[in-house]
Amino acid sequence: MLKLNNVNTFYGNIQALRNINIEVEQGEIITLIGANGAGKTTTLMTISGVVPPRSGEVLYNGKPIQKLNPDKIVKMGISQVPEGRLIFPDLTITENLDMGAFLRDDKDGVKEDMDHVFELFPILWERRKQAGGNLSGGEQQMLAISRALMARPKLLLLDEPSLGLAPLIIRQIFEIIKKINKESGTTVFLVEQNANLALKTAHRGYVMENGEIILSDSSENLLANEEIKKAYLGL
Amino acid sequence: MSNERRTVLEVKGVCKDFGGLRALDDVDLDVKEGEIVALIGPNGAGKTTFFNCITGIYSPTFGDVNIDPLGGGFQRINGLKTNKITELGMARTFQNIRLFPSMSVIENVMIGCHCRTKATFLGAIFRDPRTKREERETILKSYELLKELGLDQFSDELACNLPYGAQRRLEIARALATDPFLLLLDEPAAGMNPQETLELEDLIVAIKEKHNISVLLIEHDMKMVMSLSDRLFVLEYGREIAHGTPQEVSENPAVIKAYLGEDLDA
Amino acid sequence: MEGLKKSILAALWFMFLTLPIMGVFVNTIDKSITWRLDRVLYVGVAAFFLSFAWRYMMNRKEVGKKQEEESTEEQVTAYSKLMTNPKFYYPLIIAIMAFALLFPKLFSMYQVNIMISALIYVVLGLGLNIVVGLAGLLDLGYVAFYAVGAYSYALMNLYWGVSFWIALPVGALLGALCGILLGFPVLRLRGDYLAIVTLGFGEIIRLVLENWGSFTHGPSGIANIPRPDFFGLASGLSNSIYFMYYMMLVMVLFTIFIVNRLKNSRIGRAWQALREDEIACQAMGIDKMKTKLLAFSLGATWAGLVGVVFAAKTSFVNPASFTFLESAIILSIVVLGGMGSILGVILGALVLILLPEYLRAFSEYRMLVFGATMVLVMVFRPQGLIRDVRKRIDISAVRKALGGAHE
Amino acid sequence: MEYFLELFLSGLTRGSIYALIALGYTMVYGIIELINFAHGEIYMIGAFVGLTVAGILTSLGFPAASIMVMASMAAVVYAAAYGYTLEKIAYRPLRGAPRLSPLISAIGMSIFLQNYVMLSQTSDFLSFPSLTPEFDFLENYSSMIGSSDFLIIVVAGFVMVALNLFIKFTRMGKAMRATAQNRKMAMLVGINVDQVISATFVIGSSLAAVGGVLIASHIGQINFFIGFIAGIKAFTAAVLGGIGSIPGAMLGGLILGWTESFCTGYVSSDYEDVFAFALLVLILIFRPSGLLGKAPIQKV
Amino acid sequence: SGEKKEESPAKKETAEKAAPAAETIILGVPGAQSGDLASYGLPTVEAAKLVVKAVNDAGGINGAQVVISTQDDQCKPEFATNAAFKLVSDKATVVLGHICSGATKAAMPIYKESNIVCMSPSATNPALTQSGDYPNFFRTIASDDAQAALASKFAMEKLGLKNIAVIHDKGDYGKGFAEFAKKYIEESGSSKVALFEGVTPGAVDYSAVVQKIKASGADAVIFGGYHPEASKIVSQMRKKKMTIPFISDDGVKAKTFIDVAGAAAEGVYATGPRDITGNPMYKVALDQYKASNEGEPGAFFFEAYSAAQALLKAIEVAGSTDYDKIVNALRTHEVDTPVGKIKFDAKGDAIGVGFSMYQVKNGEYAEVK
Ligand SMILES: Nc1ncnc2c1ncn2[C@@H]1O[C@H](COP(=O)(O)OP(=O)(O)OP(=O)(O)O)[C@@H](O)[C@H]1O
Ligand SMILES: Nc1ncnc2c1ncn2[C@@H]1O[C@H](COP(=O)(O)OP(=O)(O)OP(=O)(O)O)[C@@H](O)[C@H]1O
Ligand SMILES: [Mg+2]
Ligand SMILES: [Mg+2]
Repeated sequence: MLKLNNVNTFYGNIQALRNINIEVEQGEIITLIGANGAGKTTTLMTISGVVPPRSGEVLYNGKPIQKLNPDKIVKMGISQVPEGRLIFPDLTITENLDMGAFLRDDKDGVKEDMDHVFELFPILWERRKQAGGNLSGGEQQMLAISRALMARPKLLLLDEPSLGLAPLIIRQIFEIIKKINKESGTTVFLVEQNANLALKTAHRGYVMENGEIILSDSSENLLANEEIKKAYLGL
Repeated sequence: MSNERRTVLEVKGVCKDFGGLRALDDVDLDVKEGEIVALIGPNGAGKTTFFNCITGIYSPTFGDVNIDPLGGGFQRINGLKTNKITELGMARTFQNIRLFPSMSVIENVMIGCHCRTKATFLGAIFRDPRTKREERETILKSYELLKELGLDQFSDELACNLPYGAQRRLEIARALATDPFLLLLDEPAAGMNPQETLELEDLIVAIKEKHNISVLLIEHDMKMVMSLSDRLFVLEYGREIAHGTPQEVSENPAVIKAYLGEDLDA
Repeated sequence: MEGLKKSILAALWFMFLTLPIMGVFVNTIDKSITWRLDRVLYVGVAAFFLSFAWRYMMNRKEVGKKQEEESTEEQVTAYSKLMTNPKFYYPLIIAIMAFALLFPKLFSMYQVNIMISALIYVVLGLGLNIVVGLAGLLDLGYVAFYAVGAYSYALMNLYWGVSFWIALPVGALLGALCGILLGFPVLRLRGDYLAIVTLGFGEIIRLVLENWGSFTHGPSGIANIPRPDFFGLASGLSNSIYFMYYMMLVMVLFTIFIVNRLKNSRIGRAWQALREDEIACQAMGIDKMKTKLLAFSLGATWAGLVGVVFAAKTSFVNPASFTFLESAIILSIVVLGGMGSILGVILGALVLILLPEYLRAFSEYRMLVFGATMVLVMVFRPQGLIRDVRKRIDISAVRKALGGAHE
Repeated sequence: MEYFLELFLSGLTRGSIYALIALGYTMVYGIIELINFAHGEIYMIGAFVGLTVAGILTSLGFPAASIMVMASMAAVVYAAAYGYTLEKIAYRPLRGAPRLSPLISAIGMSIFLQNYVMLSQTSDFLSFPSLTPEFDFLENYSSMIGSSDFLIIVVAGFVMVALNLFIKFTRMGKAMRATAQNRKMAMLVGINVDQVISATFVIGSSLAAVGGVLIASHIGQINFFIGFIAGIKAFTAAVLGGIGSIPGAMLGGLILGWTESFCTGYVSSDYEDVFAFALLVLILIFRPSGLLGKAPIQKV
Repeated sequence: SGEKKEESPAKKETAEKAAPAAETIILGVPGAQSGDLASYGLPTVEAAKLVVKAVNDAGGINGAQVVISTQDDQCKPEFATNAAFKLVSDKATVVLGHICSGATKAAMPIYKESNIVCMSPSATNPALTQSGDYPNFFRTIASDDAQAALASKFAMEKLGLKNIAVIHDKGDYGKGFAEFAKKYIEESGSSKVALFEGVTPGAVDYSAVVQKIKASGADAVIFGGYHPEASKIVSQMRKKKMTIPFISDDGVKAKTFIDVAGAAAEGVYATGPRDITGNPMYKVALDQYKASNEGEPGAFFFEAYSAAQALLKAIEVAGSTDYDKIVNALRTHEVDTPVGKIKFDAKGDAIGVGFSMYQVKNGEYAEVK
């Protein structure tokens, strides 16, 4: 479904991604783990077209999308929960969610999805008229995830969704990820610091270091890998 | 275990309203000399708001915030300006990192020294020996702090170019530069992987010992909280639902229900 | 081919745009219509060729950006080496100084005269640079303080015969005072709200000068303001012009010295930090109001100071010299030169003040070219002509110095 | 009382004009945080295009009312085209540049456009035909309100309401609000940010052109410099009402208009601008984000 | 360094202009040529060009060709001094300008030091000639006080008005005129000033001030300022059915005023130079203008035309470019110009230039006898 071929991305002269090759199959959950500054966020931004690659290809369903504008890419069904949440601060929760469904025309469907999201995160329902900017860190994170779901994406990119969330909620979120993957067949590309949980959720994983993919394997194998255990799992 | 220790921060009955929303409701909390106290609770419980209230970014609707940095009796600090409170010895880090992005790493720390130095603009212009010495001492002190937090190799880098984890540590270094008696850390381990979190734990303990300060900590990483803190306070919907030692709190059914969930290996 | 198509489109587009403005001239009184389609055609041709140049420059800028970033390290070090190594910068400074000193000997009085103007604006630019470049406070009414200085000399001289040398410090002081008076209420405002309030303040000062005729002589202004005298050295027009030139040169050096020291000091750091994040700054124990007020009033002091010089130089003041456009030009000096950079501001002042003078050759097209230049410089050098380079902190040197002092 | 009413109405006219121009400032500022100093010049160009078209149509013998409509339409089209081009040439290349660089570019553009019109047309004032039809029902009130005042007030009110609805309820309006708040996230929910910014300039410029034609027809003359003063006042109005807020621009414009008119009426027109700016300072001291503006939310 | 590079083109330019100075006569034309007041300065440039062309076509002055050096000052004092220094450096022989009184005052000391004669077509501030500070200053337009005296006397004596509103545009020129008018009215004892106010030039609407005039019960308006404001005020007065007389100054006595104000202009009084349309030179100047331009000449065109003629004639008569000789020629020798046969008094005001009162009738200014 998604394929990165020898992607190189730069910030000015700093090369953030080096010859990245990643493949995501339809219906999969894959995870990308790596230390701070490894280039995980950059990978997602490259896929979304916000930071286009200098060379290499990004194929989505076989079509190259690396030269398209972000809005075109979103239209093709790729949504992202960005790092830092990027809530629209002056809009209320409801309006923020509505923005998530910007490209959708089916009013009823949107309404339905919004109800669904409020069910998932009742605190958002309680705060629904509050400006997004005033929410607590965790509430914002829930809002960001919900907003991405509002687009009914075919491919969901999640950048550290557990950041700043209470333990209870983290587990809940990973349940939700599994659920939407199973029920609506949404493909999920998960970037996570909490490698333990991420690998338990995902089918396959990639490990990134200094802008390069150094390892890719099934989740079970990665979890069992001694190196990984030492470097990322804190065991 | 620490009953004889002196209380340095004492918060009594603090409330904070945002329009109709009561974000903090009658919260009591105290920190003793040399202690690490953690504040936990579900998202939106009011932890950050609590920090904001005691550091002067918000002023509490009701309640008292008292401090006693030197053992000379309590001083009420409600409604003081943030910079005044920092001068009195409370320093904090931010949940959403707020460094000075286009200043170098060492300059960030030097800003922290600002309130402990005196040079006026006349001094800056004439560069009298005292100003010169003060400036040099500031640089040296900042550099030492960077070293302590393992940031010395970045000292000339712009703060915005630092990896996330390093930025979090830089915030701590900057806060330490204000010579606080109490350090307030808002989710210092957010965005770090388990390995990095472990290293951070050691760092916090080392800092506490070296600078002889107390620490008040907000964190969602239970492993870290449990192993690091002497005491815990738990908030939910702005109310305090429990406090005590890690052991006590982690067995408290209300806390498990509201916050931890059934098993603890998250 | 692609380019050709784009250029043709650009040409057509600009012909369309200019058609009703350049191509037709209607007179609704005698109902006559004059068509000047030839001019539109010229526009089309010009747009066609210029669009190639534009694209070429844009590409170069893109590539340049990449290259620049790649070479920043070297450039910065080369530049900072130049600026920190006495071997390099002493000869350079000596050369510039020698040129500056000999300037009146080499050029006509007109050149000296506009150079005085330019130097006045260098000081104004550096003063505003404290406010905008260092402390990040957008001040669109800076000219108000300039007016305060100019009128304080003009009026004191008119009513009490006060001499230039007394007026100079008094003007500076009055500038500072106004800075503080205005700063107190308005510095709480953020960003662009501050900008509009200062703009309003600038207008208020001008309007008061204009309307309070009984005291300020209103729009007809105050004439015959004496030029500075210096033990009889500066009598006569040419002597006094030369004298003012050297005086301004000294003043520029003095300003550079002070701004440079402030910039690399505890205060300068606090200003920069305040510019980047106010909340974090306060949490670090910096008193926001006090720090901002200091920057604001220091900037005002300089404006007041050169205001006095301005009054002496033109020997005439009226409110027309202190319009918003003046503030805008001073701000442009700071931004176009390169915010925060002292060298940049100097260059900016020289360019923006001397340019219109040298563009006199274009006569009525002068301001047209001037406006276009401003846009083009910003488009192709958004950081300004010279980018601010911060001084690196050399720890080992500090350690050595401190060690020496302690032992 | 009648005097008061007269001053009130004259302030209303003035205020409506300010409000019309202020909308462009407010919209552009809201979306790219730029004080678009060249906006006043767009208004001026709108008026000039209106004059040209009106002149041509008059000589062709069209009736006055249809001239008004067509001249306005032409002015709108051209102002929109100029606004679009302006953004593309002078501001778009400066995305991501330091905050003040586009401001200087705007000042440069303002100087350029003024001189462009001055050189192409004339530095002198040109007579602008009165295109407003005489409304019969105003006959009895002619000492208080003229037809053109009435037209200005009505059009301004209508535009304001329409724009408000547009921003609130259309897809483009939604996109504008999102882009204003967080450009990167706007991209990530599928908004074409470039298009939205262009649209903002186009709409703001069109409104300015409507203002330009109405005012020119009201006061009967134009020259290349009219944009400057009106621009500064309109900008003040936008800030007064809370920059970024559309009802704010309206309110700010009206308050400014009334202040000036009552100051003239009851104090002295010598100091009308002093009053206007002093009021601005005062209001901002007590409401630092303007009357209807909201302080940006900064969660610590 | 960067500075040096910028010097060179200008230096070259200076050199080009300075070199032939021996044989050519340089007529400096400084004034507002850009900015908001350009419309008052550009017609002067046009006039100078026409006069110079005529002179050069006729073989120059004593064989020497005349060249023009225009210098923009935007009516700002600091630019005016720059322009003055530029002209002095370029060795201008005589100067036609500046346009605004303020700019003129700033620039005069520089010309004075360099012994250059200046003649302004438009700077009407009384102090310029009456203070004695500017011996090298001449003008082809009468000063504000003369105009104001005429306007106020006319209003009080001819029209018998008792209650006069005096309005001005806060500018150098307009306010000066208005203040004199106020003074004369108050001194008269018979009439009084109902209202004395300044309006903001360029404002979008003047209805408030019009209402105030109405409320003041004035039976006439004397306005000091230029035509754009005047036409706006008078149109709004007429729209509000106020028919009281409107009396203004030379800044309003322009064709543009009638064009712009249209029907509302009918009946407006304005002082202006004594009727010059009958002068033969007037016709010549106008024809020359129309031959190369669209429309009507702008503000101060004829004064500027006259000044250019007077200056060049004085050089011709003096037979040299010597300061004293030129001044002497100006004072003693009469010149035939569009504004009449003029020479200059000791203070620098033109003798023979005076004001008459005009009224708009059928879309034309006609002298009120
Ligand atoms: N806007 C930028 N400009 C310059 N360099 C950048 C920029 N954003 C990121 N980088 C650099 O690119 C590299 C990769 O960053 P990225 O944000 O992709 O890492 P990450 O793996 O997401 O890390 P984290 O776990 O901290 O989120 C880092 O070295 C970072 O410093
Ligand atoms: N300025 C404000 N205006 C309105 N509501 C606010 C404001 N600041 C915080 N709140 C609300 O108060 C509640 C407490 O927020 P706070 O940031 O203190 O939570 P927290 O405990 O730090 O949560 P997290 O762990 O997610 O960071 C939240 O529901 C939030 O929406
Ligand atoms: Mg990341
Ligand atoms: Mg929080």
